[in-house]
Amino acid sequence: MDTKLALLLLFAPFIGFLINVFTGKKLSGNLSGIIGTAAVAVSFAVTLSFFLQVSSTKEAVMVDLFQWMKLANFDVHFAFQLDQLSLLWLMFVTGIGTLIHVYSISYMHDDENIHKFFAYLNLFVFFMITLVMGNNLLIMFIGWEGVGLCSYLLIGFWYKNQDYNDAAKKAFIMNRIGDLGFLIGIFIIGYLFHSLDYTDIRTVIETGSHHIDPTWLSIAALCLFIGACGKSAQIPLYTWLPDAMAGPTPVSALIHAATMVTAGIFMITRLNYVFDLAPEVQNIIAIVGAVTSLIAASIGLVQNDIKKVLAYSTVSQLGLMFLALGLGAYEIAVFHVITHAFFKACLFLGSGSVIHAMHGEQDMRYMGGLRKVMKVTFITFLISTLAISGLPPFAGFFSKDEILMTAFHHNKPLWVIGSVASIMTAFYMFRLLYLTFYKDFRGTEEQKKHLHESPGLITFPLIVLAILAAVGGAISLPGNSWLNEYLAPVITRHAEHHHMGTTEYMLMAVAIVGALIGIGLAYAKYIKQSAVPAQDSEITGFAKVLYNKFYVDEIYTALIVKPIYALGSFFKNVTEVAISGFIFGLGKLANVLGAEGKTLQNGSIGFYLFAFVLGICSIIVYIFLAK
Amino acid sequence: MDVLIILITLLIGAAATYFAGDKLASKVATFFSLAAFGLTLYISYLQSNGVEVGFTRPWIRVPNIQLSFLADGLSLTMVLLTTALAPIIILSTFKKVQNKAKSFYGLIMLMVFAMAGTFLSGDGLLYYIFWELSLIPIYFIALIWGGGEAEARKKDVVKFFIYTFAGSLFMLVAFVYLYQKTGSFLNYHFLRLHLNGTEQFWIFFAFFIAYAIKIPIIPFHTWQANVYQKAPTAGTMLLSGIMLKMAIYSIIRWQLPIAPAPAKEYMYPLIALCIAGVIYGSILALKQQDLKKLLAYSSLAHVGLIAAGVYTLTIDGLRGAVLQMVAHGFVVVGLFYAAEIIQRRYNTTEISEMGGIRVQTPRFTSMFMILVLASVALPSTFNFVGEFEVLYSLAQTNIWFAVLGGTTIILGAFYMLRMFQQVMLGEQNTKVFADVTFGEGFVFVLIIGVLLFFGLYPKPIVNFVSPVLENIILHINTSN
Amino acid sequence: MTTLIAIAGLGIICLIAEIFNLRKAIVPVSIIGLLAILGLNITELNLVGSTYYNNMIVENNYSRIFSALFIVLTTFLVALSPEFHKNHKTKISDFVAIKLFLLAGAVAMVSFGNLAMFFLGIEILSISLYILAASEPKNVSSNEAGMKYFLMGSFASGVILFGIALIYGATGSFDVETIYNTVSGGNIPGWFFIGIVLLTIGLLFKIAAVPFHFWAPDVYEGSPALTTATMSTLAKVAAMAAFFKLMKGLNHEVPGTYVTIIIIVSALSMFVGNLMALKQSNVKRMLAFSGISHAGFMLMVFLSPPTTTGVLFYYAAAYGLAGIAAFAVVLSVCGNKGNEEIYNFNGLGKTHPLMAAVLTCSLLSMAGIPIFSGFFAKFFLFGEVLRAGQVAIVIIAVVNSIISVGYYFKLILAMYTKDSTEEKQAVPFAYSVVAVVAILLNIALGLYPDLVLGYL
Amino acid sequence: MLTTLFYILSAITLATAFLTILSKNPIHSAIYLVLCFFSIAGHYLMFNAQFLAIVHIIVYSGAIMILMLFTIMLMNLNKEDEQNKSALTRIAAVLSFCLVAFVLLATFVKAQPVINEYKVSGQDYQSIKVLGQVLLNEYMVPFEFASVLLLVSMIGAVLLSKKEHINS
Amino acid sequence: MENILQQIGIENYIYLSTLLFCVGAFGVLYRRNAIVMFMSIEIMLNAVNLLLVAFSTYHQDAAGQVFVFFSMAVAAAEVAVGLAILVAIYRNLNNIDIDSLKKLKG
Repeated sequence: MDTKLALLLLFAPFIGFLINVFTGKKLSGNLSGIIGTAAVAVSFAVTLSFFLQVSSTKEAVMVDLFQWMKLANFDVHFAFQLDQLSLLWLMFVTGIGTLIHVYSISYMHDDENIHKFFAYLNLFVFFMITLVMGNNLLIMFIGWEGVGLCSYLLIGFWYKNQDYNDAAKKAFIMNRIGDLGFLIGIFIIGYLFHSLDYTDIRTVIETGSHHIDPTWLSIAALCLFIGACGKSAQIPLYTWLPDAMAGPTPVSALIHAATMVTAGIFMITRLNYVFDLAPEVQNIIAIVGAVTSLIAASIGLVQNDIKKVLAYSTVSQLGLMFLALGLGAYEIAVFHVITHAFFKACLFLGSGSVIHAMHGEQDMRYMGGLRKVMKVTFITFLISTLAISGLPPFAGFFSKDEILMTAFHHNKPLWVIGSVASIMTAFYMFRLLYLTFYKDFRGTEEQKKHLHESPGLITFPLIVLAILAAVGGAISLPGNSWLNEYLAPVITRHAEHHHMGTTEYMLMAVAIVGALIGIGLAYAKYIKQSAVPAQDSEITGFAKVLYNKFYVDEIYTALIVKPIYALGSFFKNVTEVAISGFIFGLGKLANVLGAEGKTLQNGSIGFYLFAFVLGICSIIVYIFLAK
Repeated sequence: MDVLIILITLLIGAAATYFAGDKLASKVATFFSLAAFGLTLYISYLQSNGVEVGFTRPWIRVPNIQLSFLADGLSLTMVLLTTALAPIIILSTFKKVQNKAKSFYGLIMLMVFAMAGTFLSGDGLLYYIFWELSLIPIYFIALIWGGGEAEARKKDVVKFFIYTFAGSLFMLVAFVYLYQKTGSFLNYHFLRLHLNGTEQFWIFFAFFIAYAIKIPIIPFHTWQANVYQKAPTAGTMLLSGIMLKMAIYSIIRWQLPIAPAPAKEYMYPLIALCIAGVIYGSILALKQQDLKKLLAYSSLAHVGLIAAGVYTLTIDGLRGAVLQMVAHGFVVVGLFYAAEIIQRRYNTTEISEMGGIRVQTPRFTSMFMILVLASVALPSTFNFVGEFEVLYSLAQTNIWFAVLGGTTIILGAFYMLRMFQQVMLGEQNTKVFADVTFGEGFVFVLIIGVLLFFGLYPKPIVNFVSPVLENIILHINTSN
Repeated sequence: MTTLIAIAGLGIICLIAEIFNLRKAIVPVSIIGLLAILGLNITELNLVGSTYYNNMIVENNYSRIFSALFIVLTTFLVALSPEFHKNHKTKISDFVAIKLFLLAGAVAMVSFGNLAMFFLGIEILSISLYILAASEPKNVSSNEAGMKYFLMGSFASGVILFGIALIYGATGSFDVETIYNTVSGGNIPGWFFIGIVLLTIGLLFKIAAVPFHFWAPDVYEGSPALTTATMSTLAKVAAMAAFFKLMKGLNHEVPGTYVTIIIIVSALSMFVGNLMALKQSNVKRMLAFSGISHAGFMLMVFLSPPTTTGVLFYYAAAYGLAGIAAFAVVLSVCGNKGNEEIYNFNGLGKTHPLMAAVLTCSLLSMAGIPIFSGFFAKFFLFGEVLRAGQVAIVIIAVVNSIISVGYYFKLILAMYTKDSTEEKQAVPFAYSVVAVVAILLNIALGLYPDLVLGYL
Repeated sequence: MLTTLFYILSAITLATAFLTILSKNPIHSAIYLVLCFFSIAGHYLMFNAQFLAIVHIIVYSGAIMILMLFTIMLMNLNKEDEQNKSALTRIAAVLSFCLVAFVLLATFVKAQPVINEYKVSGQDYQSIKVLGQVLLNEYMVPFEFASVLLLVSMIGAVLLSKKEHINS
Repeated sequence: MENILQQIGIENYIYLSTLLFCVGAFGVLYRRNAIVMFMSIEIMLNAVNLLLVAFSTYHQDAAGQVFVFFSMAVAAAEVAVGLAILVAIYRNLNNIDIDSLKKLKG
């Protein structure tokens, strides 16, 4: 029964995908949307039942289908594992997934390829479920690459625009760089543990049944982390995520905010026992996370594209999660993943609603004053903004605060970085809010005429998500964490529970004050001074560097892409020519010799006889006289 | 019933195709290739149930040459690949008007026959004969039905022929030498031979030249791109889908077991060379403006990886290589077919003249996309299974090999997606592109079906080939 | 012995038939007679070797099987004659008779037991060829070819004769067996080996090995095509067989320097033949150079004489049959064009697919591509030479095989990729029959080498 | 005495041979060649091979040389041509003559066996009778075979010089 | 009866023959007149004949002399054919200079 249900959970979206792919053309847009939504909703329902089951039994559900790959030291099976961690993930993947599907029915209503959109979206959910449900690293890898593929397909959904296609390609390739790291990590794990199953790996580590070389283990952890960097957009592989905003907004919400990008965190949490054995790598993770968080936040300060701001904010938040992971606080990272999923999805969908209203305009410089027309959107957006800014009692406050608290206990500089990033977050989020919803409308008259609140299918998910963003913190209140308890079986070393003492309350206060400072600054600038961000050409100084994202893309192009092309040209024009020139030069040489030899064959009997005699002489000399 | 029947079917098929006349040729060829495929399946089934399906009979007394046909999992797998691809390749030519059709299809069948023979031969000389025999049909196919400027094509095709012929002659010398030692050409007699280091080195070297040219491994690859570009697509499919697998199969079957010592001694340089080919081919693929040439270089990169896997001398490497061979065979045929379909409509293979096709052809796009993804080894496609095992074996040898070889998954994605973008995406092309017909789509569906099925369930093939490969590895490891 | 007598008799019958105005019967009778002789010859295979007339003629499997090959080749050549000489009907009896006598000479060259027989045999062969080369008196090329061949051939005959004289001087006998025994007994004057070397040089000339090859391209080109066919198949093969028999019979203790010379000559022949052939535009001339390179290949048999008898025969048969097939096509294509330039073959694949296929097969056989017997020939050869430990020459041979593909394929390319400039002409029946039968025999040999290898 | 005779005869042989070659007029060459043949016949006589000497004279001087002379006359060649012979040819010819003569002589000198006593069988081995017996018994087959040779050359000569009658 | 070679020595005959042979070869190389070249070849053959006779005496054996007959037959046959070819050439070219026969080359 479990097996069938698990398969239903897994394949429901896939069936939706198939239906939409093969019959989508004939279906009306709404119908394909409904099918797609229903498929995910089924998954959600099944997930819910499993969730309840596992919550009570505390026994993971294991499903083993058949042998997939066979290697010298171990086999890899198609097998699934529904334990606390995966179910938790599935809950919000399918849950938020359903909401976003609902949202999309309306949002994508006018697109001619809506059935494709739902097909891809369903496929994405399918792969995401695979990623989460697998009981070994390779199944995870299927999902891992599969969601990357869907991401590619959805970013490039409007394929007529080659810029979007470029963005899609970039996302895929950058992900693949990470995937290579992941793959290498898998190799080493397989080599070390003779298995890729999570349970086997855990057993080996816990029982110490055979010796594991710590150096190799660290390398494996590092490689896995590189994989996570790619998927979760951490330095140095984060640049694809902002570009990925080329895709339709629901995609950004689902894939590039709530679910796919958290796969890296899922993977590290999944293998927490491995990472625990590699403290150096944990340090690296923490530092990378913190720095990413800061850098992304700083870039986010000056972006004008509403989705770009959210994208950088996502990167920044992911950085915070990695910070938590690096500190060994897996539960906290997961906690932040969940809260982030709520509020960031809400933010994205809200921005989608705005864009919808603005007829595709994404630049905040041409918005403003939407508060009046789009009430629901505004309120939900506000709640989410407050949540992300870390103001109590919204969800973001608890998770972010826990991360910073842990950082404070372990590593003060990281805490400073994280805090600064949080302040920046508060600033730019409110900048976003103010620029979009406050003051007067700055767009064209034409746009103004058409401004409207989005229909119910769009606002409904916003409301649900806003509620979740508001109360989601409840799952892990300081000192009394349901989440920590729930996750206990899958995490071997638990984050120490901070005794809520003076220091802790101090820190909370500092965090709140920091957030308020950020909000205050934004208020001062955009409400009081009514400042509107400058046009692109007028941006100068450090702001320009920030606006241009520290020129990272340009640097990558110059350092990696260009040299590869140059190398390609070199290979094409020099080495290829040289090699073929050499080899076929031999043929030419033969031809030249043949042509030259013709002069020797001059037709004169005298010469022929002369050669004859010389031949006789040389043979006789060689045989008889040369001793 | 033994394996001979497959060969006989194919040979009769070749003759029947030729004599059926221009109109019926393609149908007769399809029929016989399907029959051969069916027979191969049946024989593989028998073999896996322990029925002896090999065939050995004396042929020439002096020198002692046997008509010996092996039928273990490895060779039958390769024959399955061959006979499965044959009807697909033939089907792929259906819509195109061929002049001299009977010769065209006859030659294709002859080539399939020769390649199947190469995979089945258990006698060195027989193997060599089939090996060379397979060269002649493709020579004519490329020469007569090829595209591009006639003089240039002629030049490239002749170069190709001479080049590969040159390589295989060295292999012949090695065989002759081995024969002098054993008095027989039978594979298992060779394996019992105790050769000293120098002998092994030279034999290994002679084999290597032959295989390195055929596979091709850099720097022996210069014939490849031009021939792939200029041969008719069916010919390119035969070349890239099956023929270069002959060389890799031969490494596993002949080179490594006969001369294991140099393989062990020079493992690192060999793998390094193969992997250099991966990177080199990938980077060159980025710079190609011709679709078929791009696919040729991508093929160079992929087979480099396969060869690297073989030279790791691990069971994972060999198994991965075999799986990857089959997978690559299908995917490359599919990709070249896609190129052919575009060529039929746009009459060009220049990438710059394409673009904006997707708007017009949703079905073709999807199928092409899946093939592209398979070629970049997306998990759940067959290619991933092979590539994973190969890279895993490389990682066991040296982690850096895996890292460098693994760049194929990045670079591969890079050039394939770039190609896909330039060919298919963008604003609608001014030229009309009719979506694939049922027949064309059918070919794609077959290929994609195979790729996905074995991508998820490679077990039948794995179980089929593993015992053979394990034996070979055992032989390599136990011989000194 | 009967073979020789019968062949000479057949030649005379031809001449007599002309006298009695039975010209139409000449060719059929000759062919039937030749086939009968062939049958006789084959039935005698595997009989115990015997000698006749004071050891003048020694019959054993070697002589029988080579005679059989010569007869087969001659049959083809005779069959080609009437069509080729259709404008010289009056001379047909002469041509056929000369070919038959030539065959008698060739048979004598492989079944001699005495150097006198050998010498006479080789002279009959040579003189017949001088005549055939010059057999178009009005054609300056033919004159030139005849003259060149005659002058150089006589010169070479002088050298051979000098060698024979020295051998006689050293051993006191012309009888091969006696010589062999005397030499085995040791203590013979140094003249003997000088004689052997001069004899070798003379025969190297006959098989057109470098540096004694210069005549071959010119003569092949200038001679009437059928004569070229005779020279490049029958004459070359016969000279090679005689050479091998002589060396095996006389020279049983080969000094290292002699072997070196053979290796050098062999390598040079291969290189010169193949490289020069690359740039030829005349098919006959190209085949002449190809013949030079094949002489180089065949010379390799001397590196391991005790075991290579069968190999030599196999090689000779493969080469001869492929050559006949190729020339039959050349004749059919260039028969009335007055030249044999490659462009005449343009588009042959379209106009005469059968002829083109035959020529392709024969060229592939010469290039040494399986399943044609040319491949096995090379293969057996390499095997034996490798066994003798001569790796270097095998490598050279391999390199040369590669080069040779270049020019063989030039012709194939012309046939299949270029368009014919002239309209289609019917192929004479005799030509197509000979071409097809020859190439089928070639392939049969390839598929079943035991057919002939078993006798040696 | 015999030695002196040998040297004289040898000198004549070589000298006339040289003159044959160096004479510019073919007629002169032919005459010197006849002289050369006579001197060789003289050598044969010294060996007591009278039959051979006579046959030699008959065949060479009587048949071959006459044939050649006829040809010369027929073609009216009794004049000095060959004006276009280059110096290079001459030098090459002279050099190769010296070379080949030197090489061969050196080889023979090197290969010279030490012979103190020449064999004397005491039997008659070169009278007409003995030669006839040998020729027609032991060498019967080559003797017959030589007839084939002569037949071929006869046919050849006819073939090459006969005029064709197309309609016959 | 004493062997004549006792006085003169076989080696002297060899040297003589060799020299004569070389002179013949020289003639072939030196002259361009075909008839004279034929004569030179005759000289070469005669040198060998002389050698054969000398060896015949050396071995006290008739075979050498018998062989000379064959050699003569060959010489006669060759000359007959050679002259026939020569005549044909003369008819076409009106001269018998070998250097005019250079059409076939390359």
